[in-house]
Amino acid sequence: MSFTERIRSPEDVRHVKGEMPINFLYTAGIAGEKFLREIKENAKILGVRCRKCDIVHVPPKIYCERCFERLGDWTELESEGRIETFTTCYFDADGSRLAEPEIMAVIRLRGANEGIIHRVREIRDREIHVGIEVKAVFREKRDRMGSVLDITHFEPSAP
Amino acid sequence: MSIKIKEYAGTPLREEDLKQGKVLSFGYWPKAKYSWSAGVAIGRYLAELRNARVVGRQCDKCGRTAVPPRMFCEWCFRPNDRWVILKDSGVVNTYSISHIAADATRIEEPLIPTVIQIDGTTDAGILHLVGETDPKEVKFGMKVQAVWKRPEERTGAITDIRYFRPIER
Amino acid sequence: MAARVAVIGVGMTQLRSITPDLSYKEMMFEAAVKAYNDAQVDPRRDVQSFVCSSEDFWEGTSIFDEYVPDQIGASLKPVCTISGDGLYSLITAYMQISTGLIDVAAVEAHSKPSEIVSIRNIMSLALDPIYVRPLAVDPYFVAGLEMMRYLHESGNTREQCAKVVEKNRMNALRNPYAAHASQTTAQDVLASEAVCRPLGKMDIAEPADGAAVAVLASEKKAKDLCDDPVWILGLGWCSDTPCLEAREWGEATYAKIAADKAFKMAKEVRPKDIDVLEIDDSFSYKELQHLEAIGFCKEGEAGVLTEKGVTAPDGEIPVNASGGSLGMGYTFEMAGLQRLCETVLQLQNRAGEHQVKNARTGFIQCWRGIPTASGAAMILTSERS
Amino acid sequence: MKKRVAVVGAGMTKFMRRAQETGKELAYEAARMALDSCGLRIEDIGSVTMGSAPDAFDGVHMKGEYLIDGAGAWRKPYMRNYVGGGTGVFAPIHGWQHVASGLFDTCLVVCEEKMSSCRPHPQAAFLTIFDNLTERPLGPNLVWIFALEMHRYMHVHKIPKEKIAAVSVKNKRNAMDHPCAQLAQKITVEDVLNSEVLVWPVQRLDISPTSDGAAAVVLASEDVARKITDSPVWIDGVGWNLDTAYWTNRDLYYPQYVENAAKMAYQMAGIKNPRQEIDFAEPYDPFDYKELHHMEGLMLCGKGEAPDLAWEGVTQRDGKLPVCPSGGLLGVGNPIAAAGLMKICELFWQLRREAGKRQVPGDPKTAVAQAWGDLMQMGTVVVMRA
Repeated sequence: MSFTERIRSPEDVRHVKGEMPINFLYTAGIAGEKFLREIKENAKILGVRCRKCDIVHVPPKIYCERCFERLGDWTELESEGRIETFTTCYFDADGSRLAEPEIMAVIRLRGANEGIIHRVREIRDREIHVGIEVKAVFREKRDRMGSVLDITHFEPSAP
Repeated sequence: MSIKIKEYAGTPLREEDLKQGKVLSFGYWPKAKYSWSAGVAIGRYLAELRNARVVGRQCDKCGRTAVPPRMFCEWCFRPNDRWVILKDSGVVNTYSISHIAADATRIEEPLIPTVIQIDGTTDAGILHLVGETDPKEVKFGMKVQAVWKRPEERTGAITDIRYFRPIER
Repeated sequence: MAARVAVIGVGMTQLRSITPDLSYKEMMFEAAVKAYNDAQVDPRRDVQSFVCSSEDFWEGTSIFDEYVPDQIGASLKPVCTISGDGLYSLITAYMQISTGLIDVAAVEAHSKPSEIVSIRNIMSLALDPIYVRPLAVDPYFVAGLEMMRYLHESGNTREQCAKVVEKNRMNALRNPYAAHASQTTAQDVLASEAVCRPLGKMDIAEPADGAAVAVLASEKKAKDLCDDPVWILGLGWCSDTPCLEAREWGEATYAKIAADKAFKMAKEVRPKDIDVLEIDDSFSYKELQHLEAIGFCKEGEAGVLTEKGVTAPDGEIPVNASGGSLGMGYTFEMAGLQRLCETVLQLQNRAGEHQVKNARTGFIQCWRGIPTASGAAMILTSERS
Repeated sequence: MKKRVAVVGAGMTKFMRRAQETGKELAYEAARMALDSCGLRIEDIGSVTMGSAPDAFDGVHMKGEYLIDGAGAWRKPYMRNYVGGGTGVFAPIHGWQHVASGLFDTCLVVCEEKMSSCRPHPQAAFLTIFDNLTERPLGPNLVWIFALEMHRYMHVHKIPKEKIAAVSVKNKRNAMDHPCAQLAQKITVEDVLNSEVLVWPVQRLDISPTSDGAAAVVLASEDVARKITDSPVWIDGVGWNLDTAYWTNRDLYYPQYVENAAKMAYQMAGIKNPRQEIDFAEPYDPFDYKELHHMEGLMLCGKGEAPDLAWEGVTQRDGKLPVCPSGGLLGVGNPIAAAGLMKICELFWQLRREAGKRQVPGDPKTAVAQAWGDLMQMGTVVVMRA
């Protein structure tokens, strides 16, 4: 084949373990800072409106990805919305089996044109379907860090 | 247009802004783990280091001996032809004196990273360290020889050579 | 468009679930030797530009483009890397030749996921670090969300998705390059372990190791060097939003736009003129979703077509006769170039046991995998009489 | 060539040690400014190419995909090109390929880097650029390879350190006129020679900083460019070249790959005698000696002659051959890919005589920008004309 000498014994196969030994510290950015601070301080979810495209982006951005105009028209959204799509996950990010499966969903908040990604709890697997209404459950103020995890999960809105 | 622009975007932060929480920040430790295959050429190279031997690969077309070895000659673009057992000595092609570690922190005892041209090759240098000498004494073209770990300490890695030491002044 | 561009040679290693005996350099060398031999070119003398494909975290090496030149004959030559699918690299080579600056170019892509110990963690590292990654969930959830919405909107079923797996794994039994051929039934797929419902384990294409190289040439050079050049008639590529929040989950808009551009560029070629398709099937539902997006059937029809055998190798629209990613193995950034190699063999009537009869014009499409909404498409033809 | 291609707009952010903006936001600011500078809307853009160096800086795998929306590539043809440190000058070459091929009338070229995300220090990411089996176990630092190259260069040509230090002094001073500069300062050769020794012969003031930042340019085909602006700046030559990965097998005293890339670009631009025909240059200067090394590779002087030119003031902004009038990476900052594209922006502004206080005197018509990357391996060269 392409070269003249190959490994012919499994004994001669050699592997070397290694890793990328780095870690990261991210900032939330200009829009993200304002968005997460509002969740932290007031348990409110902010979006930003693009008048040109007539859509409300959430999480907010300093620009509209569609028309690329700069945005600054911040708007407060309700913390309730519809499930756009969902999935039941059986593993964690390491590939280990979860004790209890976890439902992940895209939730389109009322007044927004985009859907935030979060967990859905307090619902049985067979009761969940596309289109049902859910609401955000926030952590207590003293526990909020300014993170998407300040929302612990979404759960079905009261009927 | 440079002269027409008054303000350029960008919000500089200080390390303290992050530490003191003036600006939100999010730490993350990725798990990025691998098990790399050494393959034919580097597999044999590492195995031979465990035997305290440096091996290269020779190309019959251009006559060049390559180390670290590869199964092809990149200049002729053909499979190269044979293993060559080389000496564990060479000359200093270029060197430096490092006061910092890989993560930019300062180290007490300076290291001497060096490109060592292995004896018996024309252009084949490897990256390693020079030791057992005052950094001030290192010279271009100086002859050096490998100082090996003890056999039971060797694992089949480039670090089986602890460093190279000067063999003449 | 004035001068055309052709593929004049391809080379691919056999795909395998592991390749412990070879380094990535040695695998790339093997693919390169095959491709240059196929094209009858000497890379040191004839090839003027090399375009490689890689993403650092798949390799475990930053600035991986450092390590590509030697084993493909590219040292001290114009070489660049595209952080993307091999098909993107092929398009870059196409553009280089179209400028008139380059006559012969080589394109490389490879895949060695067997070396990645923490593959889900690496996949997670591609998620938005502020809005998504903190949720710390299996990164395949992105495919689960998409599959759920796609089935909801299109009316296609899980059973039909499972049928795709059955077809492609069976197709692969006739492809000696394939790593994951098996006599799998749709029932086996439906019974496989749930990963991110509705996505089951066997809906996911298993990774494979391999390397591929293709040689491209300008019209004049192609005619000089090759008896049966495969001409690139049209191409397109597109990225939809990377933000999961802003995505239209049911639709593969990126594939639609890329295919539209490719057909527009190929002028008189229509979907009905296509004899073979190699389209992304890195998840079962993706083959159906992509087939609809690229305009070969209406939304919601791909499932039925699959059940009826229309997309089988002897059907009217043969899709992934090679076995695709589900049967051959998912090769990350090499996936598109793997499809290119397979299609070139088909169009040159060299595909052996899985040859589709009278294949003259082919369509290939790739997707960059989760969590992206990016992909490319290409139309190729042979003028062999 | 099918089509002549021009730069018609340019933009950049400040270069900063740490930016609050995300990588997407940095990319947006630069791209938005480039579009505004030539009065284009995003709908006028046919394709987008992104240049960005290792994912290990920003901390996002497949970061080209992550940056799509910030780069203005929503539902557009978009790719990420990547040749290590050479990326910033390769990105416009990739953009040139998009337009010169006839596939697109316009291409937006964006380069972004957010190095500050990498911890404990951006330097840590550089360990992972070394060969995983034969070099990484030795614990190499990025500065090692520069020190090894610099020392070899000094040894072969018998160059005294102070002549090299003159480059750092010049560039940091030039940067005082650059509004985006991160490390503009007035320093002396003695300051450089007395600065902390990191890896001999490399000292603190020989090095450019790590930075966050972005830059962008808009490219257009000839017919379209002439409609957009009266003063397009033409990309008349492009070249790129990659040497072997076995860097320890080479004599590091001379960048042959830069010479090869330069020859390719000069041939395309019809330049026979670069010393006569190039009015000013922006070679890649992540370290002071690199500027000299690259001037030689670009054939702007003979091998080993560049240090004397720096020492004698020939490369000052008002000298016979101005080099890095922007302030370069040493002065403006080094967000890897964005730093390379900053040099293209500088050529654009200088050749349009819009560089303000940085404007090189006379009537510059032809200039060259160059970047370098990988393991002392990659040369990328662009020749531009007014």
